[in-house]
Amino acid sequence: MVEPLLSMTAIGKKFGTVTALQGAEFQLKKGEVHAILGVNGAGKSTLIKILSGVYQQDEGSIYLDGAAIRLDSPKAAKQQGIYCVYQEVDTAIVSELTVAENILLDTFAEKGNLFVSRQRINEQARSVLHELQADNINVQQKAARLTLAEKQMVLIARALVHSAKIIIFDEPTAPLSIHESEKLYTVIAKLKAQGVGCVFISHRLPEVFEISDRITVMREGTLVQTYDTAQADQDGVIEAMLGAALSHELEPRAHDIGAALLEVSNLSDGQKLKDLSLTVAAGEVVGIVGLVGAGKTELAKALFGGTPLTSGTIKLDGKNAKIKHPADAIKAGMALIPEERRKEGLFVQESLEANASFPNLKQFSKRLLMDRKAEKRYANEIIERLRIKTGSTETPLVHLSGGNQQKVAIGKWISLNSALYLFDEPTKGVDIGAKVDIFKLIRQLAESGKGCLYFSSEIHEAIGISDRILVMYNGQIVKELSRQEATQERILLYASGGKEELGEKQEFGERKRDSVSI
Amino acid sequence: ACQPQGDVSEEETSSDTESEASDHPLAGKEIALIMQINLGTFSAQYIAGVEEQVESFGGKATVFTSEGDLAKMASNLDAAINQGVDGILIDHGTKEALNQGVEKALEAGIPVVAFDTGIDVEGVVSLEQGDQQMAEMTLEKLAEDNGGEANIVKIWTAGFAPMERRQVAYEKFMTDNPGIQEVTAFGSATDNTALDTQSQMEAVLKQYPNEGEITAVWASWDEFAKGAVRAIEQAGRTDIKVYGIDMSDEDLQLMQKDGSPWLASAAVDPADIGRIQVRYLYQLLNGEQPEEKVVLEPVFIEAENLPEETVTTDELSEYVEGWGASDQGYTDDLRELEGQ
Amino acid sequence: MQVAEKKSLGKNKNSVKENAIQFLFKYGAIALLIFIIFYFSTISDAFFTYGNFSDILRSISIVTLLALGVTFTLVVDGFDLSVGSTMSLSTVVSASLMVWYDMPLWLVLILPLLIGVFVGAVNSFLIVVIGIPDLLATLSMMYIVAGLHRTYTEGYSIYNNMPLTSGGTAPGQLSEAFLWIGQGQMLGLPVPVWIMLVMVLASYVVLNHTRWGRVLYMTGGNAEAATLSGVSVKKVKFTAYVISGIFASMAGILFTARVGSGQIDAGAPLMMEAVAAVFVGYSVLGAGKPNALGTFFGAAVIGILLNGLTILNLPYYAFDIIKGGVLVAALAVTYVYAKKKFSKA
Amino acid sequence: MQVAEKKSLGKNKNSVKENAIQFLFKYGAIALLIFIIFYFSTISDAFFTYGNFSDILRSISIVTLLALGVTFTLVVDGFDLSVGSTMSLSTVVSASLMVWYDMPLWLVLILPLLIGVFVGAVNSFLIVVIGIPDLLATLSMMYIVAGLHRTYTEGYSIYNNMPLTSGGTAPGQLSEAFLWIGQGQMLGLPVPVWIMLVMVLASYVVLNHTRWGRVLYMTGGNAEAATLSGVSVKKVKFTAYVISGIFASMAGILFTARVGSGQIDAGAPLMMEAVAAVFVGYSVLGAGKPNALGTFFGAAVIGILLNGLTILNLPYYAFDIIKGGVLVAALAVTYVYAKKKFSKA
Ligand SMILES: Nc1ncnc2c1ncn2[C@@H]1O[C@H](COP(=O)(O)OP(=O)(O)OP(=O)(O)O)[C@@H](O)[C@H]1O
Ligand SMILES: Nc1ncnc2c1ncn2[C@@H]1O[C@H](COP(=O)(O)OP(=O)(O)OP(=O)(O)O)[C@@H](O)[C@H]1O
Ligand SMILES: [Mg+2]
Ligand SMILES: [Mg+2]
Repeated sequence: MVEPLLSMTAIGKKFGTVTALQGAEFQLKKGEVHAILGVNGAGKSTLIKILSGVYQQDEGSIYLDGAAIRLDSPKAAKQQGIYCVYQEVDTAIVSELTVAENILLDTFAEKGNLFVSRQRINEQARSVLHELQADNINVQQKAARLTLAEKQMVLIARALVHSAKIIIFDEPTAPLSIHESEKLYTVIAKLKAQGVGCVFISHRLPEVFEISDRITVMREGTLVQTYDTAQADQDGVIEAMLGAALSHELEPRAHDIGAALLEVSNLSDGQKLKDLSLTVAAGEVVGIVGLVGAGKTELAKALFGGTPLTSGTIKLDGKNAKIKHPADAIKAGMALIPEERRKEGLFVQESLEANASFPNLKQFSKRLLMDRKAEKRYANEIIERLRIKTGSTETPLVHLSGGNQQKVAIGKWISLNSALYLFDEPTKGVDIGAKVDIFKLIRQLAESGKGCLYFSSEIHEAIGISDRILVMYNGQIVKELSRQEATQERILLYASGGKEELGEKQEFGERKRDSVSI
Repeated sequence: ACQPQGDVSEEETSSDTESEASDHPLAGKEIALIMQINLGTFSAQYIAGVEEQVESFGGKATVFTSEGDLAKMASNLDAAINQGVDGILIDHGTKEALNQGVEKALEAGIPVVAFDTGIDVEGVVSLEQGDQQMAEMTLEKLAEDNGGEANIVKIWTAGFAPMERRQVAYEKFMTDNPGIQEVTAFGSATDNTALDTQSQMEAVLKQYPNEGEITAVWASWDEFAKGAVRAIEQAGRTDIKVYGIDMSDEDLQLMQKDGSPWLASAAVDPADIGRIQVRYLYQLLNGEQPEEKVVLEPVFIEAENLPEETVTTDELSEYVEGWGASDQGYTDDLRELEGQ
Repeated sequence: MQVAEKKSLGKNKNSVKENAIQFLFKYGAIALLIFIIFYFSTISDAFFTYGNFSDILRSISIVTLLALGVTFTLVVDGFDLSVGSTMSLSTVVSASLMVWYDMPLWLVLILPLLIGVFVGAVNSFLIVVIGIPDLLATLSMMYIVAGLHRTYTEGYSIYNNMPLTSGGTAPGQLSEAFLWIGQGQMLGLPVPVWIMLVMVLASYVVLNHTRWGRVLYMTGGNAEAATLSGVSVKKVKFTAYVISGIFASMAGILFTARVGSGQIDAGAPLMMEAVAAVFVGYSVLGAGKPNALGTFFGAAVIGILLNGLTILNLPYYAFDIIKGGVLVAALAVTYVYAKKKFSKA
Repeated sequence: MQVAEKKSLGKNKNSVKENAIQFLFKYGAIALLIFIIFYFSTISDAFFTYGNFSDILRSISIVTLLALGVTFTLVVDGFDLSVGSTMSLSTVVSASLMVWYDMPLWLVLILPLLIGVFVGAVNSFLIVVIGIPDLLATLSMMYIVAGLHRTYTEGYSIYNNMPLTSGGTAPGQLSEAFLWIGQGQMLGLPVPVWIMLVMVLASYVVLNHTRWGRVLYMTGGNAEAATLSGVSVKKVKFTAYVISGIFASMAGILFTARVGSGQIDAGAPLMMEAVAAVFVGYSVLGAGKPNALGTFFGAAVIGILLNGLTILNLPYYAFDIIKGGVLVAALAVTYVYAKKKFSKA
């Protein structure tokens, strides 16, 4: 057997109390494209961050060309010839610098010529972008002005500047259209021919099967299995990724659906959202599904008054609702559990009590003075009801695990007894157990006659929880499917622009985003 | 704190060692000096004068400065009283801010001597420089040098009692001497008075670029004079002369420079002010009843009387009569105490 | 408040060290204060007396009012550098209303407060509507207001029956009733001390025990989350800056009454001191954030320290070193603790 | 520089308005400057002369050096409030080395610079190692260094042959060669102007045309991305604060040479002015970020404005209003533009 180019063995990594990796294994051969698959939070990014020197493993070793190496900084990894295109686009882009500067960012940190010639870096940047067939990007503009896809191309270009031994791509295609993705595939093929080892992470199975030589599946921080792509079958891989089948865990709905609660017609925000109409009835869970960047979050925020609308009407309980600010939405009986809970939903430095009472402070104060006892009582109530794991109601939320934080983000709205709940990716970064709790809670709310809108890119989860599914694509609702009609394949089809029946929609191809989170 | 040891002769230092063991009733007094502003060399020399005299009386002086903040000054006065000091010296400040504290001090039996303060509480000895006299001296010299005809720039600011006394003399002088014209007037006491005056003076010079448009500058305070002198020197204008009030050691160096535009100043030696103020305080401590209003005799200093080699204010008495040699405020008891 | 802490998880090997830091953070500032008081008491009999403490309190009353304003802006994650200038403006305006225009007392008290409201409103306009970062906006306002107050008085300080530039003397005087605010005594304590205590208490109650206070803190903690919870962040910021302006004006009025004249530039040197007081206050009782009691406490620590140091006969020019040192120590404790807390998450 | 701009996408209905803002942002500051110069020239013949401009340049040279230091810290997303104190310290140290200790010129120039390095190092220790936010750390250092410099001189300013507290007079004098630095002329321009121009140019080249400059901007723009690219953010911040300390020291030396004595507290009033210059400089040529040329330009605008206003015989007390007004205008343009840009992205 040939000595692998890279070999990672028994890698373990903990963040505080969270175990991200435990006994993870990974091997990479020269000139091979090796894909890593796994559900959100499986530990893929953590593994490759260890490989690129961002984190240091707690246990395990890394061998490059047979020799054990220690990667204690991104710089060290680069010196070994390991380059990485990171998943979080915005952590790696310096928006105040130009595109050319961003592409050559790594070279500035290295030793070398003191003076930087603007002309030369522009030249260099242009030639790399040319390799990526992305000549349309002006290298002299500031990176802040790029679209997400263009930023991603810049980051890919950054990795190509150097003669690397290993290049890691962490979900590079998530923000790219098919067309752009294909350009990337050619580049990867070229790299492969040059003997570079490529690590490729993606949630889009077809492309993984198309370009990879081997596939490693990870689950809960460990290696499940490594397949030769040629021999692997898609179903088997999916099964390995998901572990227990999730979609069967929820009982079918047993209660009746009431009258229309929310009626939205012809809503646009002048940017992403175009002419959306939808209804939600009391007791109904409506799933809104679309790929990353389809505009789900924008829709949720727009309904909730977070971003201004340019046209359209929102009716609640048959009455026209004027929603200019989230305060209006709350008054009208809405609640939003936002996507980025730490940034938008919670006050992580504050106690559970303070978080839980916040949307409804009037209920927890006598005249003006806060009623601490009432707050505590309520905090304990939601701890019990949502099975939140915490030491005390006064613990700042930073000490809670992600799933429990998410439960607080939901629980804080319960005291308001809102009529309509908007859940934006409520299961993101949440472990399986908590996920089931959250689903049950949504069901409970529906049973008690509340309307729920469930925004998600996790298609199978949406199928599981929703009574009806609306598929979003590029800021529009392109298809409505009943629970019976909804299958993963059909939704995916519409969500990615609906190739067959709706071929004419192809003209939107440029801004299309086709990744699927599983 | 890092100053080097100067080349001091032996006899001079020996005086403080003597006073330590003294058991004179006036020895070992704690004296508080409450200052409003502590700016420039003038203040530093004044403090040095106070400290020197207090030490020679065998006491200890504590300086409270207030960064120009009257409220802080009033608090400092309170703090000094609370600390039970034996005597209080006040430098500048306003009567509105300080009267209350001074009354409290007198109630507590602590004598108070004020300098340029305007406190009107019975029992307090108030020192002031002969402000009107200083203004007159310099203005008259200005008129004399220019034969009664001159275009002058006045640098002055309101809000300080001594400044306002100088202004009174200025106004009287201007009406008496119609040949003297005020071209322009400016002035502001800032955190960095000398430098700010310098830039403003530079602009004024721009405005009046021709010889004869400005004959002289009358600066009502030495911090102003410093700025004006530097501006004139920098602009290379030899036609403009400066007449100032107050004189610190630093000013003296400026005045002695070759071709310095600064011709004359009227002043009381800042160290002398400190010393005299202390003496009156000790008179009070000694149970004597000195007059309540003391006017310090100003000295007139002309550049032409200064020697070639640079001298400091310490040596100035050799060249300028009355400088640094004031024995105002001495009594026999005090001389005796000093001799201990 | 945020004093309740989760029991240490016991998993940490260096939990002793951790506990020590915890303790230092919560009680360090108080222990420091007690130590300072004790130390100065042994040095001088004059220090630990009722009179001296009431004087210390009076001496910090103006800074404390300013600092309370800064506290409010820091609570909403802002920063008001213009408080010093606003105080200066209010000082000269209140004096001039009496000296120049002979106005009745109630107007003399109300008008400067309205000016404070106005400055706060302009600040929040620049910050909220134009989008200039707090620090830069209030820095600009610091200049503008300072210039305005000097222009208003043409560079003069204002005192009883002052000569006017237009000739003649000013008609009015600072009234006795007005001076009582700054110089009077009530129930054994100086009036400024009462005013300060009432304001500290009011701020404490508002910030820690009312709905409003909750909204202010939450907005400061995470403006985006507050918005999505139905808070109008703009209004909240507006309120905080207006409160800050009002406190600065109160400090100005108090200053005039205390010194009996309208001094120019009275507030400028106090601004940094107020900021320092607020930051020292962060670490009181482990709050780790701006809080009214901490601010009062911070001002008191600095006041006591300066009082004690003069007693010690330390040269005046060394005071700033000590002030800076206390500030660094308080900040270091706060932020070392914050790092610990964060890395535990 | 960042002048290259993508063609407007043309999709915007209000692109005229947008273009106007774009234009205002890029050339507004320059247009303003030209307008000011033109206006003053019509008012006074003395204004638009070689002599006056060389004087203006000289008068801004010290502030510009300070401001360049602040620029470097702002580039790495920090903020140095201690530059004023550091300058004061360097002022008195350089004077004292000559006056008290009669040291040779090279030591007189080197030692203050080392002090600047040291202050910068302490600043970055507090910020990088202890984790105190930049503003608060440098605020504390501002106090400490100010106290140190006063303690060092015991409150005296330092001048030729000054009497010493220990008796006797100081042995030394400021040497002619030293004074030449602040007062001399060279090739038709004052020496301080040459120093300033060289430093501005050097800073410009370093920041805009070298690898280091990219690393500095990169760190300030996105510290995480810089780390991922192999930059040691701690070292970079350290460097920036040390550079800031060095510039502050240079300003101090220049100040001593300019006024011919070591004035106490010389730097305090200049700090805010330096900060103002940097912020005005943000908007020059549409940089939208701290930059060396902009800083110079900002100092020049303020200097020209003040010069012109004095010539206009406007009262000095109104200057601050104008300074604040210019600052607000520059900031408003920058941030309104930033908002536009952001909402487009
Ligand atoms: N810096 C961190 N601090 C704490 N926990 C972290 C950190 N980074 C990752 N984790 C946790 O480690 C686990 C693995 O995360 P990782 O980002 O590796 O997942 P992933 O497989 O890349 O998921 P995705 O498909 O969403 O990108 C998750 O539970 C995550 O919450
Ligand atoms: N990971 C990302 N980083 C930066 N910008 C993003 C990212 N994902 C989406 N966007 C931006 O947000 C816009 C709309 O995305 P939005 O969040 O509304 O979509 P979504 O359907 O909710 O996607 P998601 O699955 O991420 O929640 C996109 O056009 C894109 O510019
Ligand atoms: Mg990942
Ligand atoms: Mg989303």
